[in-house]
Amino acid sequence: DGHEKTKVGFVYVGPIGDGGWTYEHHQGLLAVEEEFGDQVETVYVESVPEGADAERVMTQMALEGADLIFTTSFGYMDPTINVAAKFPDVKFEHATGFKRADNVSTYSARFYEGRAVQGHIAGRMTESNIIGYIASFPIPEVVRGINSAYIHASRVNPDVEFKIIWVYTWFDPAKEAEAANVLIEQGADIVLQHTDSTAPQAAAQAAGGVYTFGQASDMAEFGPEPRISSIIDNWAPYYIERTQAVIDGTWVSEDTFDGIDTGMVEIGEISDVVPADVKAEALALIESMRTGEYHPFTGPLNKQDGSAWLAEGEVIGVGDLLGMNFYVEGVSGEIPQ
Amino acid sequence: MDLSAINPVLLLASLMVAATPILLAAIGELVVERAGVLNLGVEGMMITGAVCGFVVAVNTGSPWLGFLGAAIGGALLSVLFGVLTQYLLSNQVATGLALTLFGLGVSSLIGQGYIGIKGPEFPDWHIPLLGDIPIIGPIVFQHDPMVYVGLLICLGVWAFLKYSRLGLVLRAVGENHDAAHALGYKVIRIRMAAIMFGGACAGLGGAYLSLVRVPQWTEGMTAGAGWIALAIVVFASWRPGRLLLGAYLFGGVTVLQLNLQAAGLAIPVEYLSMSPYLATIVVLVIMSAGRAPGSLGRIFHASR
Amino acid sequence: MLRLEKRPQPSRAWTFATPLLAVALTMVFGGILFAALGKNPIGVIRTIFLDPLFSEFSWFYRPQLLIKGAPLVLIAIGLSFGFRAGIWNIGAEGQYIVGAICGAAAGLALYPAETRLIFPLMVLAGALGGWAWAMIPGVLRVKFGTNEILVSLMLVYVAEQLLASMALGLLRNPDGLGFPGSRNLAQWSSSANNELIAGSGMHWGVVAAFIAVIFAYVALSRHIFGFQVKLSGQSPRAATFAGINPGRLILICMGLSGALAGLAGLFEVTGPSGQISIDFNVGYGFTAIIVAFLGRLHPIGILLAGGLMALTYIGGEIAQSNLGLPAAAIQMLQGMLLFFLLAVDVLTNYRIRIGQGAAA
Amino acid sequence: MTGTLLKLEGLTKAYPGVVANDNVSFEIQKGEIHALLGENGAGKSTLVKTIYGLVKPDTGRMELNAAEFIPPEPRAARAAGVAMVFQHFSLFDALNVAENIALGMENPPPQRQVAARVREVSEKYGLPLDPDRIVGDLSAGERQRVEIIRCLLQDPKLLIMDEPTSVLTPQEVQILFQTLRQLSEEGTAILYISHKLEEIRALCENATVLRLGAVVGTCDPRETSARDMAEMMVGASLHVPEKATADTGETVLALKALSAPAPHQFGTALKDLNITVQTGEVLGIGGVAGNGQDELVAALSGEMKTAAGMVELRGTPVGQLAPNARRAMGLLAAPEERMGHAAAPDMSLTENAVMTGVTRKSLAQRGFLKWKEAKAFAEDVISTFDVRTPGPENAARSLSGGNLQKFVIGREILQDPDVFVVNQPTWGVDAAAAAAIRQAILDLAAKGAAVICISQDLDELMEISDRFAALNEGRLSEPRPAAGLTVEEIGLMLGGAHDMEAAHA
Ligand SMILES: Nc1ncnc2c1ncn2[C@@H]1O[C@H](COP(=O)(O)OP(=O)(O)OP(=O)(O)O)[C@@H](O)[C@H]1O
Ligand SMILES: Nc1ncnc2c1ncn2[C@@H]1O[C@H](COP(=O)(O)OP(=O)(O)OP(=O)(O)O)[C@@H](O)[C@H]1O
Ligand SMILES: [Mg+2]
Ligand SMILES: [Mg+2]
Repeated sequence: DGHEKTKVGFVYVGPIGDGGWTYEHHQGLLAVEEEFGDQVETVYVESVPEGADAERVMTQMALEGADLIFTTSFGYMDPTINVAAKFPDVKFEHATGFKRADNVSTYSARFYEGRAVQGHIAGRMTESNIIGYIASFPIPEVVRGINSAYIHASRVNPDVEFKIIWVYTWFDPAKEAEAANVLIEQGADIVLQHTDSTAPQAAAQAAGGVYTFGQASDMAEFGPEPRISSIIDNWAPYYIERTQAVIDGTWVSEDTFDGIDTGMVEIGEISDVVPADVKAEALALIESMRTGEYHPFTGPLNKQDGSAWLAEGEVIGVGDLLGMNFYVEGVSGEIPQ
Repeated sequence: MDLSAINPVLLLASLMVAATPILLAAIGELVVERAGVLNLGVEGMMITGAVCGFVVAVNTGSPWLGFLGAAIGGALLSVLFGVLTQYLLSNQVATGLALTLFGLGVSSLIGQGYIGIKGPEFPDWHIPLLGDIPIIGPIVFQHDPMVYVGLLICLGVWAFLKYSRLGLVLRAVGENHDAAHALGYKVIRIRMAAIMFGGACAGLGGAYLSLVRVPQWTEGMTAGAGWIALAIVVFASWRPGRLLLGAYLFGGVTVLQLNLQAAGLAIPVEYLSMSPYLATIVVLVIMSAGRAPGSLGRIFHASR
Repeated sequence: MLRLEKRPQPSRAWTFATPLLAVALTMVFGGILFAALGKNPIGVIRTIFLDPLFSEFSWFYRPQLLIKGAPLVLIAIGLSFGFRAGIWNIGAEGQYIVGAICGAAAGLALYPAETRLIFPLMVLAGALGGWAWAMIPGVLRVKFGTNEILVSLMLVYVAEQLLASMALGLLRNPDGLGFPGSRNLAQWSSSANNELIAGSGMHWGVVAAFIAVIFAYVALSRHIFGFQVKLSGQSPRAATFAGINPGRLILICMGLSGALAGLAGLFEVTGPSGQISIDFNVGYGFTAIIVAFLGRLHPIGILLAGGLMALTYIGGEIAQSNLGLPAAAIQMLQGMLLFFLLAVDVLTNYRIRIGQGAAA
Repeated sequence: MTGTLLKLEGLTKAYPGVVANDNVSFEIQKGEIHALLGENGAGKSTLVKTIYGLVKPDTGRMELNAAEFIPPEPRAARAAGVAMVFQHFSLFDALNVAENIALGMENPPPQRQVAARVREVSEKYGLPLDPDRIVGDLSAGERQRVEIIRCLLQDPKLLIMDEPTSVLTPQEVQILFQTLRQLSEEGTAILYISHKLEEIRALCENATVLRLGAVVGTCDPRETSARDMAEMMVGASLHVPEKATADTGETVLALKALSAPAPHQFGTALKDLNITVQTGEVLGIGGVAGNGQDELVAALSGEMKTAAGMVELRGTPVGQLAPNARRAMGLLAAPEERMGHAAAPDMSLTENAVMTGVTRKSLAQRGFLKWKEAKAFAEDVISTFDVRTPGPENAARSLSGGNLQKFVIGREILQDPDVFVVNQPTWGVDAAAAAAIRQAILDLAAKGAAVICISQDLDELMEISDRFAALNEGRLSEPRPAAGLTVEEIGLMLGGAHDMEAAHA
């Protein structure tokens, strides 16, 4: 239709000020602007509810001439497919989903790789052998994280115990703070979180002697202690790459599941509070995942009930990875259903 | 399951902290309602207080000034409500709801440049001697100053309503505004003052979240605390003493359900998460005997 | 000094003029706000209020107004009965959620049967679910005098937890790779709430909203029920004297608003939204309260207000996407609209006099 | 103790459409008991509110003790020595006596001292009162004592009383008068407003009469007949209701051991009421408000349900029936409070006509209202009962009190009740309207209906009732023929003046 600039749209599920998930996607948008300057025009709509509203916003972006639209929440899956069917010339990128079409790609990050690093450091550093875990919703993504962290923590510290609190929210600072406090009171000296606010960091700081990891963003302002490292969602390289592909006309539908290797998952600076040997081990672990020589879900591993799951050296299959809904052996408690 | 992991002393100490934001907001609303005004906009005033407090604290480096800014911010927003309901005689329920909507919008606009920033520290006061008393010390005397400020405000409101002349007038205005007017009391002025006090307290409650509890600015961070504060006022039958109890009870249920989860109790999580709200409902049912101020929510217009 | 003086009769002229005045004031002050945010105020106002109706793509936006407005109108109509009677159900959001859950559950229990009976059954279950959820505060109010504002509100949070647990548990799509959310009901022909006339945006929810408006209009202007509702709201004691049982009226009004909210939820989950998911609810229940007041609790007013609100949403999205306006500014604009409406409403019942007044 | 205390000169206050006070001038001497007379809406309350600083006059001036007096607010008036007992609204139900009193004082001492002073003053004037009691629990007479003591505590130079006796028993009135005379002897001037002219004659030494806001004359009440005063107020001769003696027939309504708990915190329980009412008779029920009148009307109208057999209409138990079912059977009622109970203030007269008329006037068909018929009914009420209003589409609140009362009573009477229960038919209504209402009640009885008229106004009851009974603390006395009852006998039937005797002894 004759316009010169490539128009890239972003549909966000939360406000860009949430400091977590949407915030990081928006950083990706900014990186695209930075990279391409006048070549592209970016547009976004924030706080778009999943469902009918999402479909309308996507349609509207497509109508207004977007060439590429990133839809950044799992719940946008069906709307994305629906709208994409109506606009075959517009490329869609749906985050964390599994339905694709000729003009719909999916992408997601292997956050569990980061969890493996966290688990390793946590297992080495805990003195109470109690690790607290603030979990959001019982979905495969979160369960993967718990399992990955536990596997690597218990591997270096067989006595380690995970206390898990499900807060049923991605983002509720007060509740996360409460949960962190409770975990600390119940003896946890390391608190991992799969929620987006910094409240647990603050709680840990106030309590003293408790370590945490940044989640989604670096949360560096809480370093070097209690935040001793972090998992950063870094969407920028992917967004730049895909935008470039559209500009070049080389875009094809594909499924991307990247991790430490491409930088989609970044491990934030490991602070000096972590002893040098632990830090070295962690870096080695990161390196082994970057090169692809190690997969965090490698046998021998049993399921929680003791039944055999992965044999020695066996690497998890795609089905189990995507739909993981069980704990590995050693994690106590039940996944809420 | 390992209930022994729950330390009752720490539980009590942390419920005091968990209760503080709702206590602050609720005590303000209690004064407003005792003056005969129902302001459902507590959530909006809290979130505005949260952002104002954070912005001021970051720019001045002083949490105390932050709290002051939060009180002013909350009070300013409440003036909007006051003008609409007291001078333009609008429906209080609708205006309160609009205030919440508006407050959420305003706060996220104000807070746009402040995301991801860390506010200044607000250290706990380990009150010497008292803080070292076994058991009681950690429960009562090792908190941040705002916990005590909240308690003091609560105490002050109690004494104000019970003993002071102005408190009596305020109660009279809430009880029967026509009679108070006939005796020459300035119903609208007194109500405006109460509304602003309520706004200021809600602002403090919000700032407690953004400056102490979280402490960071994030949009929508009050996540419903303002509504709980409203419920607690009714729960307390408009009495400051019971209000304290109610806030602690709510804080207690919240903290306890997390404790039970962490201890591995096999109750489904969603039911545990519902429990504070269900508990509030149950308590509202049990306590519904309380008598509301006679003029609560009614529009006052002195024809003269 | 300005003074207010109660009119002996509400002014008819102002009843019609105030909403227009409020919209005009909102445009002016909204414009100032947008200018302060560094946007072209006229452009933004035009984008929000006119583009959805008259722009190049209005063929797409106009039906969207119906889709977005329908649940708002449906819920607001139900609420308006209670509000008129002084019964404050502000938990329609919860009733909307539970209606959707019950309706979806009724349908999914029969999956993958193919029969025309399933959709009506789901509609019934949705209405019943919303009704039942609203009866909790209703019954507590009648039996124990418990404040229905707070109970209905607390139940919103409970319903949200319930929703999460359903999306993750009982109603989770077994073929969804463990992701939360139910099967897509819009893609199962037995349960789909399809567009009735292609391109019109008319699905059953829109039809239901229009029916509700007509029903409410007749009930309020001609039927004794509407009269009783009005009387109870204006003078509760006069109402009991006239023979109206306040408890029964509370239950009827709560039930009605709950059932309509439940219906709205059901139509949404089977149509535009498609599935039960953790974040299925998007605040229609709360926005509907505003719509109800914006429409002066009058059915036709509510219809127009629902449209206006939908306009600000859709126009707001266009403004966000095309002009980079933050979502918060739209939220503020909506708050302003309500404030101005509440503020100018005073003109309907009072006259403004300029002159000295007595001591306050 | 002579000399002018308060001098009013040319006070004018206009409200939209009404001149409430029109160039009013008169003087009040020190220690004088001065009556202010006038019909409803004549401007009496407006005038005293002006003196008390609640209303600012448009023009005119006042002098208190020969000094310019322009109280900008009640506080200033109180400081200058003016105290006022209000016609409506000035107590706080949920607060206790001492708090209520402190609220009416300029510089109240601490709460404990207030309580002590309340005791002291109440002893002195024979008005016993417990400062710690919650005002909502008090009887009407006691509540008024609160108001009076609130004034007395400030040693007022001028005490204004706006219709103070409408809620008192004859004995209580005597005690009040005694107190007022005592005050007057001590030098306090009293400005006294009442519609009860006999009381004025007994108490006051001077009277100023207002009509349509303007002073139309003065008189010495001790030497002027009540009828003359009334005609001065109205500006025309007065019609006195006449009773067409109807034969009383069979029993239509019977209360059998009617008992009911207090419906709310500040209500009164009904205790074992037994009574029958015949066709064609007016049964007068006297008693001070707050002794179960509202509850009795509610139990009869159906607003409050009782055991079925406690209320029988023509032998049918109706205690469990809802108001409309009772209406269908011919039992109609008109409660005391016009605004908000008998009528909905913000609704039109047509809607107010539908409110109780829907059943007997068949104003609805299968639930759908017949607005045309409803309007015709409202117009009928308006014309038959001479209700002054531009038309039935006007809101009830736009009517004056007397006119609304005529509408409410007319609405019920035009439905041809078999039994009509009316509470305070002429409360706060001026002489002309009151006469019209009483006449309508008598006419209804003459046509064969049974009427229960509840009132605090004993003169009214004596004028219209065939039999008389007294309601006291929820108990009803044995009815006695009204003819020949003396005020003293009635006073005894009303159960005396509560605890006053003791205090005086
Ligand atoms: N607040 C008001 N605003 C406008 N008009 C009013 C107001 N209050 C009273 N009026 C008008 O003043 C007139 C007299 O009202 P009011 O109720 O004082 O009458 P009243 O003295 O009780 O009369 P009545 O003799 O019939 O009992 C009415 O016609 C009414 O329309
Ligand atoms: N606030 C007001 N606004 C408008 N009109 C008023 C107001 N107050 C009084 N009036 C009108 O002024 C006139 C005088 O009223 P006022 O209350 O002084 O009469 P009143 O002599 O005390 O009557 P009543 O015997 O019924 O107590 C009435 O017509 C009344 O309607
Ligand atoms: Mg009057
Ligand atoms: Mg008067």
